[in-house]
Amino acid sequence: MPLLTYLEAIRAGMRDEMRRDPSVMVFGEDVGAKGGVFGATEGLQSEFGEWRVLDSPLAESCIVGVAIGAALNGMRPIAEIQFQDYILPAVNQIVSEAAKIRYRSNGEWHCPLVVRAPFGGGVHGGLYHSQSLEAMFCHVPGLKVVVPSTPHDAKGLLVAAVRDPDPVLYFEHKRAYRSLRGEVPDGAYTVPLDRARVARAGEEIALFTYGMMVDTALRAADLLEAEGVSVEVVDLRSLRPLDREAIAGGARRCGKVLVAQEPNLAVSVASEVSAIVAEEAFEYLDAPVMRVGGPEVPGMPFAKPLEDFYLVDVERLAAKLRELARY
Amino acid sequence: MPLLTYLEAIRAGMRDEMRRDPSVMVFGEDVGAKGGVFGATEGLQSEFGEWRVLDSPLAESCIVGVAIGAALNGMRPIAEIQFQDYILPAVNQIVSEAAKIRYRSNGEWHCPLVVRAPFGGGVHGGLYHSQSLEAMFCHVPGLKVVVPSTPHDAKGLLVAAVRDPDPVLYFEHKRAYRSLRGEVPDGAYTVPLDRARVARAGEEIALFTYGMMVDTALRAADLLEAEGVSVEVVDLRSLRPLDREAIAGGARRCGKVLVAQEPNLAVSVASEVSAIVAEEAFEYLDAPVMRVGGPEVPGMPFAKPLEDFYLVDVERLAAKLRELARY
Amino acid sequence: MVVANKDVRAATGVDAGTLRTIYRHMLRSRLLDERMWILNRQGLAPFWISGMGHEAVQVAMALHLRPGVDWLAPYYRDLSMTLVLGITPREQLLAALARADDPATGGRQMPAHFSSRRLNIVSTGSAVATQLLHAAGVALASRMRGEDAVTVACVGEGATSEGDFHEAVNFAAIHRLPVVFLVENNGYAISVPIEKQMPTPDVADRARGYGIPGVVVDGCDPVLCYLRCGEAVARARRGRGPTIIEAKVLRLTSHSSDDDQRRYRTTEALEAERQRDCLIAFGHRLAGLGVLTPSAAEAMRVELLAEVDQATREAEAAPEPRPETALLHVVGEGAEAG
Amino acid sequence: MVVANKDVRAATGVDAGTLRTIYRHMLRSRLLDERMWILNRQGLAPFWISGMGHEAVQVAMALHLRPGVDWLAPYYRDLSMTLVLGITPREQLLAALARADDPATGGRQMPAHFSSRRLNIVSTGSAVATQLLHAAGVALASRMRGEDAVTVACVGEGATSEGDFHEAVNFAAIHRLPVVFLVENNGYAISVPIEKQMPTPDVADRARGYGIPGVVVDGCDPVLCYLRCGEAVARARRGRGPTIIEAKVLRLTSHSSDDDQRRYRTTEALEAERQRDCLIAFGHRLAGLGVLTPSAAEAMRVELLAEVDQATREAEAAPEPRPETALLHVVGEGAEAG
Ligand SMILES: Cc1ncc(C[n+]2csc(CCOP(=O)(O)OP(=O)(O)O)c2C)c(N)n1
Ligand SMILES: Cc1ncc(C[n+]2csc(CCOP(=O)(O)OP(=O)(O)O)c2C)c(N)n1
Ligand SMILES: [Mg+2]
Ligand SMILES: [Mg+2]
Repeated sequence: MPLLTYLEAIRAGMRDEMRRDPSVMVFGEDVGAKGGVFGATEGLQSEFGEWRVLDSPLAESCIVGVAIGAALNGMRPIAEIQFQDYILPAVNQIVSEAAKIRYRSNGEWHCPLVVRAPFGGGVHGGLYHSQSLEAMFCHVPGLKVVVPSTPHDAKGLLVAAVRDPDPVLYFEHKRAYRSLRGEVPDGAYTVPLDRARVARAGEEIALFTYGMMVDTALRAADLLEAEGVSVEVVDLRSLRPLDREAIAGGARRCGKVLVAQEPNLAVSVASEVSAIVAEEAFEYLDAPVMRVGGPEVPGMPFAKPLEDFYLVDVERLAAKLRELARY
Repeated sequence: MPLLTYLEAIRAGMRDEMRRDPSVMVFGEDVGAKGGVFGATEGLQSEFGEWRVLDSPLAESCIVGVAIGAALNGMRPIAEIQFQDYILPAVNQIVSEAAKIRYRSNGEWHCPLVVRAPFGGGVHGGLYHSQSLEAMFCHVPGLKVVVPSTPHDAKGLLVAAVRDPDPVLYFEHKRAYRSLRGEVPDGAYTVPLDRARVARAGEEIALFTYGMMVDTALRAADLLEAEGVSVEVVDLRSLRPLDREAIAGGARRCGKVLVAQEPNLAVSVASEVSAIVAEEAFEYLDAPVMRVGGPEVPGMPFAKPLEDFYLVDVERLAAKLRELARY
Repeated sequence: MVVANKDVRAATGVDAGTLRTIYRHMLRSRLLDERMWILNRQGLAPFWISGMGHEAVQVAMALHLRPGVDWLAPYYRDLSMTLVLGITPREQLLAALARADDPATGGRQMPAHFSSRRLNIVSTGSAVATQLLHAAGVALASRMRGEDAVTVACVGEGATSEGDFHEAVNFAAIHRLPVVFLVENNGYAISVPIEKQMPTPDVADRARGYGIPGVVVDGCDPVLCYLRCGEAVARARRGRGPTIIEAKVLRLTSHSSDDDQRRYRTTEALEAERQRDCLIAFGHRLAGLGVLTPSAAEAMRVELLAEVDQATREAEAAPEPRPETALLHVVGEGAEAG
Repeated sequence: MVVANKDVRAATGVDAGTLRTIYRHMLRSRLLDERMWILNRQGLAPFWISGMGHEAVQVAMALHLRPGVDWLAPYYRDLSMTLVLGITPREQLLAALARADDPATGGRQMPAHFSSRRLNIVSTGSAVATQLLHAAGVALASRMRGEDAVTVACVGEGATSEGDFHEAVNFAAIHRLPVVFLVENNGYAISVPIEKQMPTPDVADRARGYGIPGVVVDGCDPVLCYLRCGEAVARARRGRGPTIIEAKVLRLTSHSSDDDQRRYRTTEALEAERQRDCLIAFGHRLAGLGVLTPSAAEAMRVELLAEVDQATREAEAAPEPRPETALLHVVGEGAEAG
């Protein structure tokens, strides 16, 4: 099996689906000649032409709104938002329109649309190139939200998203693009859009997380193992819907739960995981469900000392695990 | 003390602040001659003139963006969004701009802005005139989010919001406008923007909620009292920041917790309350934290049987309380 | 009095049969619209939002479209347009009464949220102006597949203040997509008059900034509407790109059944609008042209009213949605079964 | 060679002193901009986004504003404009190096996110086009208080595709607010050329749709820019409402330090732009007019470079923000103390 970076795996997923299905198209800012600001769509325009890999105007509501229209008329658009931060002008099209079209038409219409967007920080991107805004969308019925944390899942979730009959928000951690490399099968395969993944088995603490924090979590679990504490790392992967069974199962088995994420905690994915654990595993808990995430500040600052302060690193995560282990 | 409706209390708060401070202005669709589609701004234009009570174009990003600019130049705008559903085109201005101006300028600029919007259902408004979208904003640092559930708080929170130096989202339940009436002091007073309120004292179950669900909760608590179960009803009132101490206190005292809200539960205010209880009151809990809210569907449908099915009514709430009491 | 068709065509540019067809569609829509108000006032339909005063341009536009081949992204005033395309009065009434069999939304949306997959009428929500971008996307797909379908998107003048209007026109113009943007300018957005909505009287002026034609037409003149709409549709079909057509129409009713326009418009202004009612004026004109005698018009009314009556009875008798069906159709497949 | 000022004025419409001032500001900006690139290439500044090729119109516009009285809602290319208004090279460098004393953002934002309360330069984020609405709101407040302040809002041609552009121009035009919208059209939005961004070559064409003047000016001609900007500012100040000024400028660098424009632009096109560099051309022109001799220009360069050198040293020596200060300034008062 070829070794691909996370970025290459995303690109391979798009390319394979575009070869398979002529209704799949890519639409977004700079996706054409430039191949996207991160290179995700590199080479696609020369293979599939200017229409199927179409540079949009600089207007995100346009990107998503036009993609919705195309989806209603037989296409399967992959809309690229250049940075997840810039998805906000498209929130009305996503939440009022894409998410509700099937429901409001009593099932007559549906909207097969993928919105890809790079999120996350630690890349010296400052307030507006580092955000993790997925929580806002994870509340919204009618949407699916996925975040791959390995090259394998990056391709498999992308293919599944393209084939899904409904809108899927596919968020890619920009720090993963070139830093993660792994085995990616040739050809088409899908990863289900509603299943978590045990990234590392363990027994004493179940650590639920997603995105680049999975990588941090695995390192922290290594540290803890050396100290004699067995940590299970669950990559949530699908943030809406969350995999209730995997969450309940991990919590029940381990009895102690830590939820970790990059952005601030209030009304977030971590909140929901904690609430699910409370509902599903109360009798099994040996300690309070703990959460760790970014501080409650409006964004990740640019200056390195500030950015470092914002991010949950291996040490902070390990410290929290130790606190839980000691409980 | 005069008895006012919730709507009258909101209007009184705006009028008093406009009389006190010439920099306070109202800006939104139909706020002028019509006095707003619900009548909240009735009479204000004739008292304060066309500039200070200004009909905006039909454009929500314009409403909030212009209000931000005016706030930066010495005004204290109250922006009205006609229905909370229609705040979505303004999300970029709210989240990328208003919420971040103080932080990104290292405290040099700040943005004293109130965004008022009617939310909630049970008014036969269908998918787009019934939503409760507050969760999306409760995640966002830099914002404050409040929801009054009595005429008294409606005025006091509004005055506090207008005087606050930072952006405050002030969400009004449209079913409360004419159905709630209560004592409202003349003259200026403020209700703090970060404190919950015990709406009814109780001992066995702490029920946390907000908006019109407070009313439902009080009725359900009456039912339970008749059955010998003592329920404390806490009106969260301030949804960002949540009042951690009040939540921890109620949970510790009662040992059983129910969180109720009108919209669906995933990644919502109820999730965060549950997570806070887990963090602050684990040792005190006698039962799992339970949540009750709307179903995971994209909106509240129009047809009465469907709308009724969506809404959590007194009976459903009471049933959940009984389940918790029995635990 | 029988007049030769060629004389009618010479006088109006349109043949007599088409004129009668236009009148008939306008009348049918008006009668159904009036019925909706009655049902609302009777407490049977909790909400209505009317197309009265907008009929002429809607009928004129719709007659140039091929139902199920061309596309429509409508807004809530497009009762006439959707009737012409093939949504039946019975279906419209099922929606107004929020019945289970409402084919547009299954009673999930407020009335006048038109939708028909069969007729290529795109599902609409309530947030204004979003449909303009959908129309551009629909047209993009037609264009990519080399089809000759035309997409019409409708919007009120107030909603053109939304950013989506600009983004849609810009995108459609860049790629010369086969879209016609129909602005139904009735001078008001709820209570906000056009002077507070935009700096110039004509939305169509904006077209020049996008290098496309912008056409203003008297929306009370069905003949002119028919001609101008035909040109715009033909232009789009020929691959020449989008047009903005702005019809100056009347809002003969309050914004909706929840509004009372006497609060913000003078009695005189309202009376003056009523005098210009496009349906009445067109009736007189057709009588004068000898195309439709008053008695033929009356017979038409009786026949159409019978259709509306029958549809009303059927809709009233139809069942409401079952409560638990509120859980259906959130996402496809698996979830649908659940 | 000394030329009479009145001859210069006759030839250019502007007096010699102003011409020299413009040149000096352009040169100062260019030297600082070049320094930023050097710091970036040295690995000292992780990011830079340049104003090279945009200097002429920015300087021309800024010279018509009263710092601290008039207002500016800039965008990231407005290095020259903010320098003229009074942000010092040292302050710009503190921002580029993300130092604690960066007065715009305290090192919190990427470089070129200008802000100064003292100078009425509104804090900007990175999401494009939002500042246009802020400018309209700032101007609304000035207008409501009856002040004669003018607000200038700047934007790239790509960002005019955003809905906020339309909403801002519409609102400002409705109320004839004292705003000047300056579109700095360099033909590209990152890699997307204007043909894929909009259907016509001139953003200024859109002005007519809002009933306001739209002026296209050669952004390589500082003299024309100075005259046209002056007219627009004066018009706004007289209460006659907004203007769109579109300057055709050059993007002499890649979009930013993260981009490489050779991937999407030909060598010939890039070379042709370089030949039209507004700074070099203006230097030749002033020499030809006898307003600034090459040796005087060289002396100016030496002096300004010394300023930039000194500022660089100071900025490099300045401390970085302390980590825990990341928690400050989320909301006012209480929280600030915490
Ligand atoms: C995004 C959004 N904002 C506000 C509303 C509330 N609203 C419904 S119709 C309307 C006025 C529309 O006016 P116009 O576009 O002129 O159409 P008309 O009703 O006059 O035909 C408003 C403000 C809405 N539906 N959507
Ligand atoms: C809302 C938003 N979407 C996307 C971006 C990413 N982005 C930054 S600059 C830019 C291109 C801007 O082009 P233009 O407006 O022409 O200005 P120029 O850089 O050419 O001066 C893009 C797409 C952004 N900053 N904000
Ligand atoms: Mg209108
Ligand atoms: Mg540009």
